[in-house]
Amino acid sequence: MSNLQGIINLGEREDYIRELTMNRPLATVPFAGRYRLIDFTLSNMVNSGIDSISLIVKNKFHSLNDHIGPGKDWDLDRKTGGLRILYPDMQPDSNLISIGDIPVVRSNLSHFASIKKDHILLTRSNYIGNIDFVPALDAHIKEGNDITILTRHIQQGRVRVDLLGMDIVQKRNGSYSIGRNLGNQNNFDLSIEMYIMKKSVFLRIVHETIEEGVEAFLKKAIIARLSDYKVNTYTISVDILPIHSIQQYYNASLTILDPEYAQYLFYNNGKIYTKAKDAPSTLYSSGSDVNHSLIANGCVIEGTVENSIIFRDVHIGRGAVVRNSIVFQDTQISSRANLNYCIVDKFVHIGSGKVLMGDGGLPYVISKGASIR
Amino acid sequence: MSNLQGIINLGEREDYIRELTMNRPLATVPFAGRYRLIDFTLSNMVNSGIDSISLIVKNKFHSLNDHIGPGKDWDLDRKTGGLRILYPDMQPDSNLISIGDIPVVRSNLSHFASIKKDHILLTRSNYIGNIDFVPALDAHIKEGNDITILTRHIQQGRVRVDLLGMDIVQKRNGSYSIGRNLGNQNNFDLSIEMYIMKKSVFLRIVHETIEEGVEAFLKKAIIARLSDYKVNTYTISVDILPIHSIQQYYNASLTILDPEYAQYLFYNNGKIYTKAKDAPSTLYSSGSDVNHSLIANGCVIEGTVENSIIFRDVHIGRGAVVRNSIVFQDTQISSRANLNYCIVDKFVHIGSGKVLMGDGGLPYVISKGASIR
Amino acid sequence: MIYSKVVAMILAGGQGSRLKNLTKKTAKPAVHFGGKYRIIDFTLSNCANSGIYSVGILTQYQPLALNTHIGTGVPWDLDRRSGGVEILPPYMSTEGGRWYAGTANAIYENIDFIDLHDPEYVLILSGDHIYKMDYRKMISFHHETKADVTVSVIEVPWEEASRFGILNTKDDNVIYEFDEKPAEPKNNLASMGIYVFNWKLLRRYLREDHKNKDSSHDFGADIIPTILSDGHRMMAYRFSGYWKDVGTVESYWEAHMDLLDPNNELRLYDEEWKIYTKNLDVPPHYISYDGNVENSLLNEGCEVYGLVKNSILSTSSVVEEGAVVEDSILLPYATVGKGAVLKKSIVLSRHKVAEGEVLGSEDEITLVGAYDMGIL
Amino acid sequence: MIYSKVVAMILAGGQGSRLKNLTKKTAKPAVHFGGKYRIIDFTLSNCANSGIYSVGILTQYQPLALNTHIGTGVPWDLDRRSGGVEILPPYMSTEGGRWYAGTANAIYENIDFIDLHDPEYVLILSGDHIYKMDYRKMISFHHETKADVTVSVIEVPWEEASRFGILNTKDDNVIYEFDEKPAEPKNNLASMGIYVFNWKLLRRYLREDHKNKDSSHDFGADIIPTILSDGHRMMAYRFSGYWKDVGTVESYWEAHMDLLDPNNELRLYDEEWKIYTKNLDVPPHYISYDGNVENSLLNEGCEVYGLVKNSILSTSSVVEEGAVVEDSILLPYATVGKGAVLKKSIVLSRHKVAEGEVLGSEDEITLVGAYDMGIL
Repeated sequence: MSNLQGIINLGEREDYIRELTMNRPLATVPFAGRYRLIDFTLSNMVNSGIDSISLIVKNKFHSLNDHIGPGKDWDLDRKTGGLRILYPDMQPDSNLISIGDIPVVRSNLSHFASIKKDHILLTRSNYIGNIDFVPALDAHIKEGNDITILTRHIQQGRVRVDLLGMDIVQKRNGSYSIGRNLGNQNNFDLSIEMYIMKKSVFLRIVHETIEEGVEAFLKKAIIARLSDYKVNTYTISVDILPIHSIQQYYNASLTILDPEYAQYLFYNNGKIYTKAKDAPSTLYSSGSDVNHSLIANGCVIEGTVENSIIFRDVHIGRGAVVRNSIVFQDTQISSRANLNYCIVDKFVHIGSGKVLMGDGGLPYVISKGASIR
Repeated sequence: MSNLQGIINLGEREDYIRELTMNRPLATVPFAGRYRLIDFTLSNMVNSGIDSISLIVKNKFHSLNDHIGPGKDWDLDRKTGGLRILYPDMQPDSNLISIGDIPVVRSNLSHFASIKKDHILLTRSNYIGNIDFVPALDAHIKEGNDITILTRHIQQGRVRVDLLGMDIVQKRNGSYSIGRNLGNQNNFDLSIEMYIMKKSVFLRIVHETIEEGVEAFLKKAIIARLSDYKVNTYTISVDILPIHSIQQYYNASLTILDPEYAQYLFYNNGKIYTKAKDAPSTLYSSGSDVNHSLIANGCVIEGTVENSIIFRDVHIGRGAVVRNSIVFQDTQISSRANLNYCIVDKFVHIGSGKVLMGDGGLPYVISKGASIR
Repeated sequence: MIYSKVVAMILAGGQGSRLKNLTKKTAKPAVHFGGKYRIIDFTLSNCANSGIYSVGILTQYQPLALNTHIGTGVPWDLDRRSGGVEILPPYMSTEGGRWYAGTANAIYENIDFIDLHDPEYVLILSGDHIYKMDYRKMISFHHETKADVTVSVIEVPWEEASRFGILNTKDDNVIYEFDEKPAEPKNNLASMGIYVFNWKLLRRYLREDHKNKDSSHDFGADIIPTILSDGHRMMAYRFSGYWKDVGTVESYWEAHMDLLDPNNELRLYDEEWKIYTKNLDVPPHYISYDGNVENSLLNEGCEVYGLVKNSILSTSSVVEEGAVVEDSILLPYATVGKGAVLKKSIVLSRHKVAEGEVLGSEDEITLVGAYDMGIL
Repeated sequence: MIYSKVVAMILAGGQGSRLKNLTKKTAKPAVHFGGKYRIIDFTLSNCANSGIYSVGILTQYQPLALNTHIGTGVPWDLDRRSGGVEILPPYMSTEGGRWYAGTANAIYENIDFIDLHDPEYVLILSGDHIYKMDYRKMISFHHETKADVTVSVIEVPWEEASRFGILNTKDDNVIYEFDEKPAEPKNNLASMGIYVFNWKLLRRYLREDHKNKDSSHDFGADIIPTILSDGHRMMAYRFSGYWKDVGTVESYWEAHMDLLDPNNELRLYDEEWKIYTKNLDVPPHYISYDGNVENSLLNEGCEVYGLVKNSILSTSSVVEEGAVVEDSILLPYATVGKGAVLKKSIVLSRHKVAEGEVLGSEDEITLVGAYDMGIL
């Protein structure tokens, strides 16, 4: 019975990771051997006691519906509260879908007005971590904030190429602003695009935005109005992995091969829930050789795997070698195939003896259903 | 484990009952004191052993999502099968919603292709009955039909004004056709817009329609191709109430005041399931006077009710008179108000002493949330 | 977040034999109540509305109707991945099988279950009272007063106090004495049989009580007095509002008649504190041309062709033409045949009163029907 | 539609004491199996995959792990509004409490439950066998051969036949005789303890058997011979495929070793007949730089820093640096400390093998750990 309503906004622009999001929203991009990106945000919310969550969606509903179903895996199949997916409205007399997520918000205004909690937590689905939102809410209430921006403090940020272009929070003349990281600062507060707001403030911003009709995106609407409200930041102390590009996706994936990091990510403030797939345990044959890798259930491993992540129901044939790669579910790596620095999507067939070499700086993405024989 | 996949198509034109469908699809129009129209089709399917149902929707999702939720009330919150809602796809690069239900079908082709059953039952939501589909499927299989059209046989149809304009099935030169009832025939077979088809035939028709690009509606696509397939009719022997107009809606509502008809409609082949509302029993005060009426739970009845249907959580004040009317949930009829031949939508307030008189041929519809003081 | 540290244990194993044929084939908490509910719905709904989602129900006597009623817990939103509602019957271990020997023993035998949830507090509830209560307030009170045990109490009329377990308190609601049915009560605060315990403390006392061969293993008779005499801090939490133990046929009937008062304290129509129950999927009720209903409560599925006065008609009960039902309760699917006349009677579920039969009198409550399986 | 007329009753009340510490604190059907499952998952998944959605589970001995595992039945899609899975422990009636006195008695005490579903057939199953079976085929066979009772049988090697209950049949699979552990078997068709009964017939025989004071109230020993001697039509349904009673520590270990054969008959990887179990929400397993795994089965959540050979590692078990695990089974959350060496051992759940400890031998199977609560 948390006093916080979760709102996960999937209506933001997502085209910077296009290879993996052709047929799925960023939210359902597979991650960490058996999860989808959204599992982390959803589970963090559930583990923080949030029992009512709204999901703003704009398109590509099918993959999301498939993954979430009635919401049982997150215990969100509830009579009251639980998970509510907010679709854009399509009136028969209006055949235009407007740009941005604001139109979706507009067509669900009655839902937002009916929220019973006093505060909302607005997030996206592409910041991976194991976060307890309770202390942030406590601070938000204690400080009497209208808006609390959740941040990560970054030191020696000038060398972090991967954080270029991301949102940073700055305080000038007593008021906060959010802008782009252009790499000029060494120490800064990264916005993780999570905001705790009074419900009344959220509703007011939404109403103003719709009435004024200037902004198309919720995030911009909030940023534009920061100076109107009592704003503060709350620094999240645990590690967060942003997923904004293929490069970030690849690096984040390999980060979880560190057992200590995995211990944090999968257990810190509660488990990460995902759709049950009911695959049996993974069978290793006598000739297999696996090192420093995360392997999901349902696989048969006959070859060599190194510094890689293997999703469910993958078959790695005798003599095959998979290094520094990520292989999604239901893929077949035939005998003597050799992969290095690859991201292999679902239902791919790699024929015997095939050699595919990407680069650590630009992993080779093999798209869903491809057959390389 | 029926071998029949249910497909309920809510993408058909529904503008002929506009007063009640401004903010809701026809499928969620309230009916019979505690139900929505779609409850009957859904329950008939479930009671016929159908465990996998696809719902084609085009717009006005919110009311439907609200009503169905995770599907628990119909036991359709399943890991495999269960209820699957098919939304139109909105690619960011295409901002036009086309006319008709075929675009929704197109954007869900992979779902239809993945159906595991051999036959499909295609229906709409606005034919009310308590139908066992098992004998129809048995006949369909036994006769080896590609398409079986479910019909009601009508005698003395020339006097039935309410059936004008509806679909009738005719056989000429050995092949079936479906056309409009213009009132010229006395005996005819009414199509109840329910078809059992081989899945393969359904998929072929859908593919052809999309490739040819002529038809916008599934129904027309099927009718146009009847001569290509082995078609037969199956006559449903139980009563069916079509809801195509306010007049039909009003008449069908009053029909269920007949206890014999109610016994058939609510129990014949299994119960009718709907969303649980958890209202307590209805309290009748000493001065109340109720005759020939159906009253849902959660009401307080202090006045007179006659030949009417009262939905949940309605208050009928002292001295108020409600005759020949249908009152939707959460409405207040204040003391000494007098209503005759009215359909009162949800959350309406009728002030003390107000008099509202419609006509049996054209009931007076008072729209949702209206306040008449 | 303190409510997630609470496990509620509902005692629902008793027969309630003073309810006679109502409980011959079903446990008391599963007895129908108020046209629509079963008695346990009140306690279960209180848990759900209080945000307590880990609930154990201790059963022993004829549990089939109760099990079927509760199912997976959907009506109370208690069908949860972790926690939710769990039925806890007696079981066998390597030392053999043991029936629950008392209320405290029933909890003792389920220490492992409670430990699974690792709670801070355990809320002990009874499954056979009619009331609405926000347990959050009681737990907050327990937390804020730094109590070891909190007992919920209700003021009863002084002249009735000697029928109850009375808690004698100091000015600050600290309990210093427990008087079971005192001849000369010093106080009129009766225990409602609702307790909040710090789990670590209770676990210790349950283990000690289990070893004590002289104990009857009852909360009121053994655990509470022992904890009190050991000097632990025990607080009285004052509850006010409707509360009724429907333990006898008379009190069961009276509690029904209470519902006919539109201003009754139970306030079933309150949207903010709904009482949930299993949905039986029956249509609205129907009153015919000749049917007549006065000052009565009717549930879904009923059909009235006769006269109903000052009565409660439960789900799908039927009053046929010319029949008269007065000051009575019809349980689900009961039928009163043509021309039959009932006065101050309770007709058990699925029973059919024959045409023309005349039953009941002003003087006492008449139970009609052999016994109630209670399964719908 | 004949499968909707079937109720399956799974006998899950036994301790299985020959499994020693594995079943000291939990019933045999709840014992972990195959890295990921519990034994009862096979029977439950068979029901779900066969489209049988009304399932009663008869429990008696230490049911907490079983109850927690089954929950509302979500993993098997058996969380249903009507039907679904229901746990049926012993209970008290007005005549007092009775523990289940035998397999037939357990069903007798739940006649009311079965009657609720009004089935044509009742399928009696055992909760402690490892196999995959489409019960639809057996029920169709029963239906088509117009049998009163059908018993599922499996061919066993002739030399082992005297260890089983053997069914002697005529050419057309009609059973004419039941031989319990015959010294000189006439046949090698062993009963698998799986029966289809016409419910009306079984109900009658259960009632008669209950009155018979000489009966042990067992299906194999009493009900089947009586029905047979009364001349009812009893058919043998021949099953072929993997089937194993994991009743002893040896057979339990052997069944695990069977899983290491990629072509084993159980075919766990078959997508068309999945075995479902409770999802424990742990990440994929991790093998470190120095970890080494040969011919082994690893489940989610495991971490391997040492050497694993011909072994099964259940959920979240850990093999630390330098440890060697050979021909062994680690149950969930078991840990093998640094440098420890295990040979042909079964480590109970949550047990930690100390650093450097050397356990087990070629000659016999070693059980490591005090007892298994089995709750995860």
